[in-house]
Amino acid sequence: MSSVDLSVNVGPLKLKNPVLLASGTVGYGNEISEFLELSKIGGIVTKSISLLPRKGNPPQRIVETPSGMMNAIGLANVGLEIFIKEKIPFLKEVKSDIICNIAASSIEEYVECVKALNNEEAIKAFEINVSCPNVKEGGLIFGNDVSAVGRITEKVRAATDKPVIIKLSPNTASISRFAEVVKKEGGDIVSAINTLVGAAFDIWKKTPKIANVTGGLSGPAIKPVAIAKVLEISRKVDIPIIGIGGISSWQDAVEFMIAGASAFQLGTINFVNPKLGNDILTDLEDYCAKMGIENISDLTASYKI
Amino acid sequence: MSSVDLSVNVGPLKLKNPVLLASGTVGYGNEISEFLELSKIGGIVTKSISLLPRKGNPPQRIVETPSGMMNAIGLANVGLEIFIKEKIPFLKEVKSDIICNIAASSIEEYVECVKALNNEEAIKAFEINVSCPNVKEGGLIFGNDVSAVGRITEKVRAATDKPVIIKLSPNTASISRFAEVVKKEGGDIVSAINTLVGAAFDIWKKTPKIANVTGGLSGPAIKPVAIAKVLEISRKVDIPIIGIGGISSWQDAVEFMIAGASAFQLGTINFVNPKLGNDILTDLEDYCAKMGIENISDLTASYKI
Amino acid sequence: MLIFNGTVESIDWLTGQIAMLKVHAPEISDKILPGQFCNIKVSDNHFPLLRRPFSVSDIDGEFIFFMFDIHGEGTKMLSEKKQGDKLDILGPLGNGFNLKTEYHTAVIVAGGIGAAPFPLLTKHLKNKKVISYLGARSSEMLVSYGLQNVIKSTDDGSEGFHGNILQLIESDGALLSADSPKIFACGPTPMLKAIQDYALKNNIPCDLSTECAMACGFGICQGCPVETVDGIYKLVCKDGPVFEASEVNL
Amino acid sequence: MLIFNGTVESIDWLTGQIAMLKVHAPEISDKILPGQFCNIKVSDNHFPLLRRPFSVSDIDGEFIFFMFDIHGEGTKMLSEKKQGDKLDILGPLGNGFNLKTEYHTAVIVAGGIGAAPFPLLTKHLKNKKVISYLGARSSEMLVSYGLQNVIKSTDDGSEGFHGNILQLIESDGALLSADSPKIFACGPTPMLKAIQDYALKNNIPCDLSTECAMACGFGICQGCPVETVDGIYKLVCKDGPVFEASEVNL
Ligand SMILES: Cc1cc2nc3c(=O)[nH]c(=O)nc-3n(C[C@H](O)[C@H](O)[C@H](O)COP(=O)(O)OP(=O)(O)OC[C@H]3O[C@@H](n4cnc5c(N)ncnc54)[C@H](O)[C@@H]3O)c2cc1C
Ligand SMILES: Cc1cc2nc3c(=O)[nH]c(=O)nc-3n(C[C@H](O)[C@H](O)[C@H](O)COP(=O)(O)OP(=O)(O)OC[C@H]3O[C@@H](n4cnc5c(N)ncnc54)[C@H](O)[C@@H]3O)c2cc1C
Ligand SMILES: Cc1cc2nc3c(=O)[nH]c(=O)nc-3n(C[C@H](O)[C@H](O)[C@H](O)COP(=O)(O)O)c2cc1C
Ligand SMILES: Cc1cc2nc3c(=O)[nH]c(=O)nc-3n(C[C@H](O)[C@H](O)[C@H](O)COP(=O)(O)O)c2cc1C
Ligand code: FES
Ligand code: FES
Repeated sequence: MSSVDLSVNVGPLKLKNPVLLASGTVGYGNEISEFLELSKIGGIVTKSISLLPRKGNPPQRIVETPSGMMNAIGLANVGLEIFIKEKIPFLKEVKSDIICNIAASSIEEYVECVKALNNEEAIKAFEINVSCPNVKEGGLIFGNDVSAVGRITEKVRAATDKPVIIKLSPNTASISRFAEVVKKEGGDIVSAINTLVGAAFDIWKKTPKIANVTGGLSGPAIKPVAIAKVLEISRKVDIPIIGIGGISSWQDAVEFMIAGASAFQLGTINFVNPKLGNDILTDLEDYCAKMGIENISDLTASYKI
Repeated sequence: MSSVDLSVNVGPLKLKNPVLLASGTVGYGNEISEFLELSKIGGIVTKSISLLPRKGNPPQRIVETPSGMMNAIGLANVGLEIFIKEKIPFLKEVKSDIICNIAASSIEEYVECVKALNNEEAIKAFEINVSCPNVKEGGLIFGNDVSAVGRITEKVRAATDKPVIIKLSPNTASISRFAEVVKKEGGDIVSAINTLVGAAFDIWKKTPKIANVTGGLSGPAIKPVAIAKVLEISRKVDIPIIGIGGISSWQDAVEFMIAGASAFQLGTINFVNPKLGNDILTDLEDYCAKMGIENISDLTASYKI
Repeated sequence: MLIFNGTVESIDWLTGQIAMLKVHAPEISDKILPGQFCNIKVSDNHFPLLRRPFSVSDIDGEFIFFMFDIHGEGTKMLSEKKQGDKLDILGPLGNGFNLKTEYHTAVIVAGGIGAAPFPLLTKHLKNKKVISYLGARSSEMLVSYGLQNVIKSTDDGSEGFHGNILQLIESDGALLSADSPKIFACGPTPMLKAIQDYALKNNIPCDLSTECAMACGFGICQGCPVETVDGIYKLVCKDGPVFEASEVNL
Repeated sequence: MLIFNGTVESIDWLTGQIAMLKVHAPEISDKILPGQFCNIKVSDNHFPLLRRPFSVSDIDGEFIFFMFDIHGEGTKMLSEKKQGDKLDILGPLGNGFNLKTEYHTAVIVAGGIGAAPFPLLTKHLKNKKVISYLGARSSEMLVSYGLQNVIKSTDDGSEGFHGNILQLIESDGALLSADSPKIFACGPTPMLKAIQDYALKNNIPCDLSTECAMACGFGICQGCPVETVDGIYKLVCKDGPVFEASEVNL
């Protein structure tokens, strides 16, 4: 079966296979490495890092929903300095490719982070999170403002020659307009989708179940929305796509590639089945073999519509 | 327990209780009346009617998703003439209040439908569907264009003195901007939400599972999104809201009311448990009694944030 | 059309792949026509969300039977039911086979699990001659439970005629020489199409029991269209699942 | 920290409301510290999606025990497991109680299902004097399985002292007169807060086993923060679930 070539080129980003672990669902790789061999997967996307450490939102941060969950972590992270000092050394040792996800409250902060990290060899690409729904200063506002996304792309592009991935928000009527502006301003790749805005109430207390009131909905429940967003971008804009949203099996991953993704990220499912990132590899190979596909990249946008 | 008053005023629309059955999930009432007493519930919203009959989309129209489903019926309906001749007589007999849902491809068509139906006593209100994601001419485009929604509201308002409900699309970054324009142009009520745009592929054939390629996602999976949209409108705009999206139990219904809804609609769940519209009534009464609530309308927007 | 809780009596495996579920359902057991189906909720939560349609395969007093194979999540869950479990059933649904037309020989054509509705139909064919063509991928999917005068074919030749069911019918000849035949067919859509062509070409009355993805099963969602020759859509769940061969474009 | 399939051996109802699940789990049965927990997937589909955290209640050779009550969907499904069923377990997780500090009398304070971790803890208290305060809403929730020197209270007075567990401790007096005591507490957060106040006020070392909604249970989602007195967040699943009373703001 090893005649199947799982390696993919996502624009300038070369990966040994299309399996990535999504930002915020894998930490900095330490804990999950007890369950899977990080060196075997395409890469991991680190938890959104910001210039300064962020404490994150008060509890309750997590609530379960039908076939999904909501979170409002509030981008809790160690901040740039500790990330460089303490996390990168570990990340160097695992022989997985590292995509560094950055969140910020201003365009300047994005640029500053990218510049500070640009010389870290361990980092293969930047994923710019313009779409976290749980931070009040920036997040949602950037993610739903086409011109802001354009400016961020432009400035980040100028600050690095590593591949620039812009992670798009699904909370918009037309995600392809955002993909278009990313392409225009020199972004290399878009990743889609981040979480959908959701909320839930405790009917006995009448209070929000999540302290932050709203949270980001993820997991299998959102997969159809994510597939539609990837397809929309794929049909309208000529830019490589990393598909994310509700993947819980190799079949889901294949569906994302057919819909237009060149690679994909496992998110929420890591909490339930942290081995999936490894287990999926043989399944993908078997599928390709059965379908007579020699290079898995041939699956990308192979939809028949 | 009958000391609890379930009646609600949704703006100018008076209902004996807040339970409505959603458009497209109850037909014209005939079939579902075998399972529940329509006369006991607040009202039913009829399948979107258009000026001329619509054949609808080819199969496959339905696909199941985790805790949800997608549909692309394509607004199949008998058209205005047959609706008046054949459906209204039955609707008159069931002693339930009828809200007539209208879908159209142009502002003129909306107005023409409303005018033709305005004298039908059986119709208590109009729900204007500006948000069906499965029709190509109008649907999505109206629903995501604030000024179009404003114009539709204005013209429909001028054409009738029955309550005007505008049914909003969730496929937008800011649903409250739409609610605002509805209020400004004289609409009485908004209903939220219609379905989310989704898609799914058959990984063996690489074809879309739904003939229309994309479909509308509904059911429990989308409840958190719907709650967030209702809450957003409730916090920003002073207009009565009818909550819709993934309700499958009395608890869900209460959650919508807490989040800001004055009444709610049962949709997809009617396919699985067509009795819910009746069963829910005692549960709502019991809940109110336990919580010391005399008028269920006191629940509306009773969130503590 | 009722919603009620049936009680699982037993599950028997007729072959390695096909199961027969017996349910105590006095609420409807005396109200079902051959070819009708029920819409069953296989879990008591949202996974899976929708009911699953199954033909009523047989009736014995207050018990009704469903024949099924494991197709996906829903049928897998159904196969795990135990005696005494409650089963949330909505039915009976659909029109059933048309037994009022004039014919002398009932020719049953069943592809794979498409055999499901025919034991009950066979019981209603008391004064008719019956021929039953039964085809499937392999012998594991061949179930002659409740059928009469069975002639078999398998795609892989593991039992009976080696070939598909249309080839069987053509090579066999019994159908064409039958006295005033009427075909009752159920199976995968490509098979139904082939039988439809054959029946129309040979001018044989023919009922086709069709399938379609369904949300409600009782006419309120418009999810299950089938196009008629007049170019309009009828609903598989309400107007069907049985249609005359001359009526629909499959 | 492993993921493996345990095998259900039995479920026994200790009271009308509290069950004890026995699982064959040789993979981890010799690696668990008292106070640690496992994260269990109760269904093999997406409903419910997330694992459910349960303290390891006891160990017997290759078997581990979980004590639980039916809280919602997930625990209901757990209660329906049958002998031989496979159970997808991730664990052991968390830090466990701190047994290294100096003390002579172990004072267990358990509220309701908060009794769960203490049978295993009690086994590790060989050379200590043990007092176990056990409180609950009513006698149906009182489980003294595996505990020593149990003193009970119920909110409704149906068994033992009539009142809450703090009132019991205060009226009883054994704790304050105990020789070099250390409190080990587990129960609902309001109870933990009361015990925390009491311990700090009386200068008694005290371990609190805390709870928080969790997504992963092993430190990758940041979903389970608890604020320390320094104003930073630690993670209940990884840094806890056991914290010193002086360490956290509940
Ligand atoms: C009128 C009618 C009668 C039927 N009678 C029988 C019967 O007697 N015995 C039997 O084994 N099967 C019968 N089927 C098919 C049966 O309903 C499907 O096999 C079953 O729904 C599959 O569910 P699943 O969860 O196991 O499969 P999945 O593939 O996981 O189901 C996913 C979705 O697709 C739908 N679906 C999958 N296959 C079919 C299909 N062939 N037709 C319609 N929808 C499908 C399901 O309902 C569900 O919504 C009948 C179908 C119809 C429409
Ligand atoms: C470290 C730890 C150890 C625990 N040990 C035990 C034990 O030994 N025995 C026992 O009966 N219970 C224990 N619990 C609580 C147990 O996890 C919950 O009762 C269970 O998750 C409820 O699931 P459900 O689906 O039945 O309830 P639902 O209310 O339907 O659950 C909905 C969601 O809320 C979460 N949730 C509900 N209640 C709690 C809670 N009290 N704490 C954390 N999350 C919750 C669930 O995990 C789920 O995500 C422990 C919790 C933690 C954090
Ligand atoms: C607990 C949690 C934390 C997350 N944190 C981040 C984050 O820090 N940065 C980011 O870009 N996305 C974050 N995400 C979004 C995921 O990377 C992913 O886009 C989303 O969850 C959808 O994928 P899924 O359905 O597979 O989880 C987070 C998601 C979850 C569930
Ligand atoms: C099969 C189906 C058909 C629908 N048809 C219509 C329609 O004709 N007009 C309309 O306004 N909404 C239509 N809807 C949307 C529902 O009224 C409702 O807004 C949506 O399904 C969300 O609610 P739910 O999750 O409770 O189903 C339809 C939904 C479904 C599932
Ligand atoms: S399945 Fe709903 S109308 Fe046929
Ligand atoms: S539950 Fe995920 S970090 Fe604690």
